[in-house]
Amino acid sequence: RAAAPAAPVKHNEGRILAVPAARQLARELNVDLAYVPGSGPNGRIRVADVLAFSQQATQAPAAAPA
Amino acid sequence: MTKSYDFDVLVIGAGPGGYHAAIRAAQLGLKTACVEREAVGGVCLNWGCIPTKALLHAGEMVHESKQAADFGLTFSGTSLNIGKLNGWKEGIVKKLTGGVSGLFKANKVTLLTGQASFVDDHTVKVGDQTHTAANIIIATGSEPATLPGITVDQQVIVDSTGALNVPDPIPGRMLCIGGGVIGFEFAHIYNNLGSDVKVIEFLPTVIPGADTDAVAAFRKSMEKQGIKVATQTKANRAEKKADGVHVELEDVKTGAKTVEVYDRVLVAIGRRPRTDGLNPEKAGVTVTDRGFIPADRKQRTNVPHIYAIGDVASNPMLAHKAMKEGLVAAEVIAGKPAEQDAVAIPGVVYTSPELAWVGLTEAEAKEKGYEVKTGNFPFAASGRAMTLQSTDGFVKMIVEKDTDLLLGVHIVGPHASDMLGEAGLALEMAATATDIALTIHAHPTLGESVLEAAEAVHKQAIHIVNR
Amino acid sequence: MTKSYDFDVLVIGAGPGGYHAAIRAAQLGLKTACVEREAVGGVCLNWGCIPTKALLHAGEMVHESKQAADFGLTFSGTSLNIGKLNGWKEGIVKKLTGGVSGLFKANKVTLLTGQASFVDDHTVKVGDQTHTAANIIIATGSEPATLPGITVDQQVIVDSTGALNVPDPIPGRMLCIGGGVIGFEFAHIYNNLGSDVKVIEFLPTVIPGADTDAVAAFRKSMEKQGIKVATQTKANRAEKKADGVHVELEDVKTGAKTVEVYDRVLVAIGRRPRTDGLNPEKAGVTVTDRGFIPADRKQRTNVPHIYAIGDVASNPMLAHKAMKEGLVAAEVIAGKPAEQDAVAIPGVVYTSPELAWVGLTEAEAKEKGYEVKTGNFPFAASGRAMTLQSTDGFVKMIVEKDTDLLLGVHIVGPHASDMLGEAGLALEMAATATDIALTIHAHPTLGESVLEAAEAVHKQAIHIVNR
Ligand SMILES: Cc1cc2nc3c(=O)[nH]c(=O)nc-3n(C[C@H](O)[C@H](O)[C@H](O)COP(=O)(O)OP(=O)(O)OC[C@H]3O[C@@H](n4cnc5c(N)ncnc54)[C@H](O)[C@@H]3O)c2cc1C
Ligand SMILES: Cc1cc2nc3c(=O)[nH]c(=O)nc-3n(C[C@H](O)[C@H](O)[C@H](O)COP(=O)(O)OP(=O)(O)OC[C@H]3O[C@@H](n4cnc5c(N)ncnc54)[C@H](O)[C@@H]3O)c2cc1C
Repeated sequence: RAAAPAAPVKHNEGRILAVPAARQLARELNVDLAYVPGSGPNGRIRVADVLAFSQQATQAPAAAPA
Repeated sequence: MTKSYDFDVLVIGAGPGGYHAAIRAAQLGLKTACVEREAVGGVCLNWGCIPTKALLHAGEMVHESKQAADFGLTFSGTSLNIGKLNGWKEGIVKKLTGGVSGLFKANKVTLLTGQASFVDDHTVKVGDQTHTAANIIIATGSEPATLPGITVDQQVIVDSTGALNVPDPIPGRMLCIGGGVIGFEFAHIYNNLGSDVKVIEFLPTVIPGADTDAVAAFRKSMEKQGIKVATQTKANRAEKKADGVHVELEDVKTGAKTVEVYDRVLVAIGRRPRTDGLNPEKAGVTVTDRGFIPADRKQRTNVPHIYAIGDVASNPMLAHKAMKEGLVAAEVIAGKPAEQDAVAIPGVVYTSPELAWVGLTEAEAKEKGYEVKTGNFPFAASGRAMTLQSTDGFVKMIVEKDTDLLLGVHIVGPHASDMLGEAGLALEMAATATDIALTIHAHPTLGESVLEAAEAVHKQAIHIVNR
Repeated sequence: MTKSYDFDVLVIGAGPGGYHAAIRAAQLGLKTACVEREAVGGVCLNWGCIPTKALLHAGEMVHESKQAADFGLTFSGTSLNIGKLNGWKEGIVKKLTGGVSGLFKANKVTLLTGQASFVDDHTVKVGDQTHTAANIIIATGSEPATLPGITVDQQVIVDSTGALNVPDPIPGRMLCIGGGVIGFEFAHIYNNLGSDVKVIEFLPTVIPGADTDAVAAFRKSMEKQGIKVATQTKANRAEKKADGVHVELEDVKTGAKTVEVYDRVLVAIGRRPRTDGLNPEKAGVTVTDRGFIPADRKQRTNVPHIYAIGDVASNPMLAHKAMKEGLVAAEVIAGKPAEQDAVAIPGVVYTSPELAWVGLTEAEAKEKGYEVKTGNFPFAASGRAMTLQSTDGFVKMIVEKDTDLLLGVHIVGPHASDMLGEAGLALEMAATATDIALTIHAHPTLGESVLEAAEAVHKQAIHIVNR
């Protein structure tokens, strides 16, 4: 069996800084913002960050050897 | 198999919460009805936000017509036709409530007229008809709280609804019981229209919940304009006599009692959620001791297909909160990823100067454990404010010390409510004081004072000496 | 070894660009001087932004005092003391320019009075004294452009400076040559004060550069208020005669000429950079054919320790651009990472309704290759605008189709300039229409119309029918 995928990294604790559209998109894509690295100042999360995170998350299993 | 209902969504109450919910639900393709027993538009359009702002504008114009003497414009033979004033105000209300009815039609929302009461968790009775719905949104709003010992007759002892009807002649002596937003808006209206106005407040501060510095500047400006203010004072009793209403006032600290005589008394001590005749228990919906129907961030009550929004759901009892929650409920029902996740809900007192704020007060921020920096910029240093003859007040910005993240903005000044747009967006976008300071603000605008307050946080405001 | 200079920074010109540069340089610990030959505050405080806004407010009050009849407030007699009006306006200017002088002192900026001219790239002569500086900031501003065939006498044929002095009596017939921001602000002032005003513009549109839809609504509102507007029209000649100034107007399309007679003529056809007596060539500083001193994003001219900011550096000739560039130049000199990297520079016409915008117009966005969506929300549907008796205009939002990113906001309406705060921050923060739509905006405010325009982009505005 392949090695278990690396445990997700929690990037944000407490107050999560995300713009309104990113918060909405995260709910739509079922993404937990606590795990999304924000590219803005203070780790602010933008729409693109949520998209990138969710793409990575869906690609990760496929990339892992069977 | 899914059961079939008359409607996908049935909204109870056509106030701002309810009509926003109904219109958004319809926009999203849901078959929607909205029940209203009194007047489309609810408290906000009929007896709240809108008619008060109309009267505030009128009062403000009386004031500005006097102030115009400063630049050489004087008027003689001033006359105010009270009938016309009330009519103008009602005309605006009619235009807006008619607008909402029109929007219901255009969006194909079925308006059901009458008192709604639950039969079961999918069935609501309106008059002698019953209607079923897959989802129900409770948006029944709130009503004025009453004061034992003081009976509202809507003539000389009024609540906010009665106070909207400006009497002819304007009352000579007026007492506002309650120094909150509503109390002060009416105090300001009647003061400008010529009444001798006093505001009493039970708590040690007026506009409880607003930032202490902002409230101090606000109170000072109100007093400068002639409104008397007494805090830690309560009204025990009011008795109508030939020479006016005799009100027994009590100093809460000393217990000392005095009787004062007024021509009109306004009771504006708060509002309470309204569920009379609704029978929510028939649907199994929880109601708290204080009468609220609690809801989660998706506006769901304890019964998952029944939602509660607006004043009936929770404080603060504000129209824009009701609107937001209405949209959230409708979108959740339509399967959208909506949530009431607002970072902050703005508050405004529409006097002149206005008091407006969004986000944490300095005290709240400290209570929550933030280390804060603040920046203040007075309108006395604003060129635009000078040209508008309105230099009382300031912008106060509260920022987290290490991160520079904006926590709250508190404004006393001209058009303060207009400046909340930027402040509110800044909070939602997790902006820093630096973001605001680096953004070009048009000159000469009042908004520059927001920029200067942000600069003041860093001790780099230009138009004041930073200390 | 570094050479030693009298000052770390010497700023030439104490207009908004120059005084911002000087104060920020001093705040950052640099030994700073500022040279001014005429009046601290420059065009903006003395003959531009501020006095116009004072007169606009006064004119607006005349207008509002008439409009007050709608709600029953009437006056039998109105009188305007022109001397007092001019005095009030000058009082505000004095307070502000005195304020800047005070800020110079408090921040330890040395004010040098007189004409500055370069001796070499580190030496400037002021009167008969020379001063050396490690860095020099050129902030000499701009002056009114002149029109061949029309000689300004500042009495009956005036430029913007002469127009600030309101004559007694108010001119009966007035012509504004130039339908830009300045032309319309004066047209609006004099129209409200009682003149019969016509604006002519050479180009096919007034307020060139602003969004076409916004300009159309703006022009319509101005015409409704009685201002006559003629585009594609130029003034060839003006001759003073006993019965007034005879102006030859030419229809640019047909070449047809007519002569019209006016009591006062304003020439407001634009402004040009000002470097008279400065001798920049002695410092090796490049000046363009059109008289600008070009600068890079760090405000550096071709000579790296000499900076140019404000009107003398580039268009748009606006005070807030000058201020920003002043701060950038000072910070760059102090070794800070500053840059003039503004996403957008707002523009405002302070008439009533105001026309205000920030970011790309629809045409500009398309030219740049963006696929756009737009959203419009009319103030006729805004409760707050109704209570302010000002429902002309709308908010128009321009958004990139795929990304929902905000590209521009164009507002015609009451307090439009106040709403730029949110729009400008949104652009700088790279906000989307969704970000704005999800942000709670206080009710009832004008700012809600910005939210509704954002919702309209998605065909989900509440208070209009979305098509
Ligand atoms: C004087 C005054 C000024 C105010 N000014 C402002 C302001 O400037 N800004 C602001 O944000 N807020 C203001 N408010 C508060 C604002 O009016 C409320 O927050 C807002 O109206 C709440 O909206 P809602 O939709 O929750 O309820 P409501 O507006 O109270 O509407 C509820 C509706 O439901 C109907 N209803 C109730 N029960 C039933 C039933 N069983 N069957 C059928 N219909 C029913 C009622 O008739 C009513 O029309 C003001 C309030 C007052 C009194
Ligand atoms: C009627 C009018 C209304 C306007 N309204 C607005 C508005 O509402 N908003 C807005 O943003 N802009 C407005 N403007 C434009 C605004 O005034 C200018 O953009 C702004 O003043 C430019 O600032 P500045 O610092 O570059 O130059 P200026 O303000 O022109 O200042 C330059 C200063 O340098 C001095 N100077 C020049 N040469 C020398 C020298 N050789 N030695 C010493 N001193 C020298 C001058 O005396 C002057 O004080 C308006 C302009 C006018 C005319």
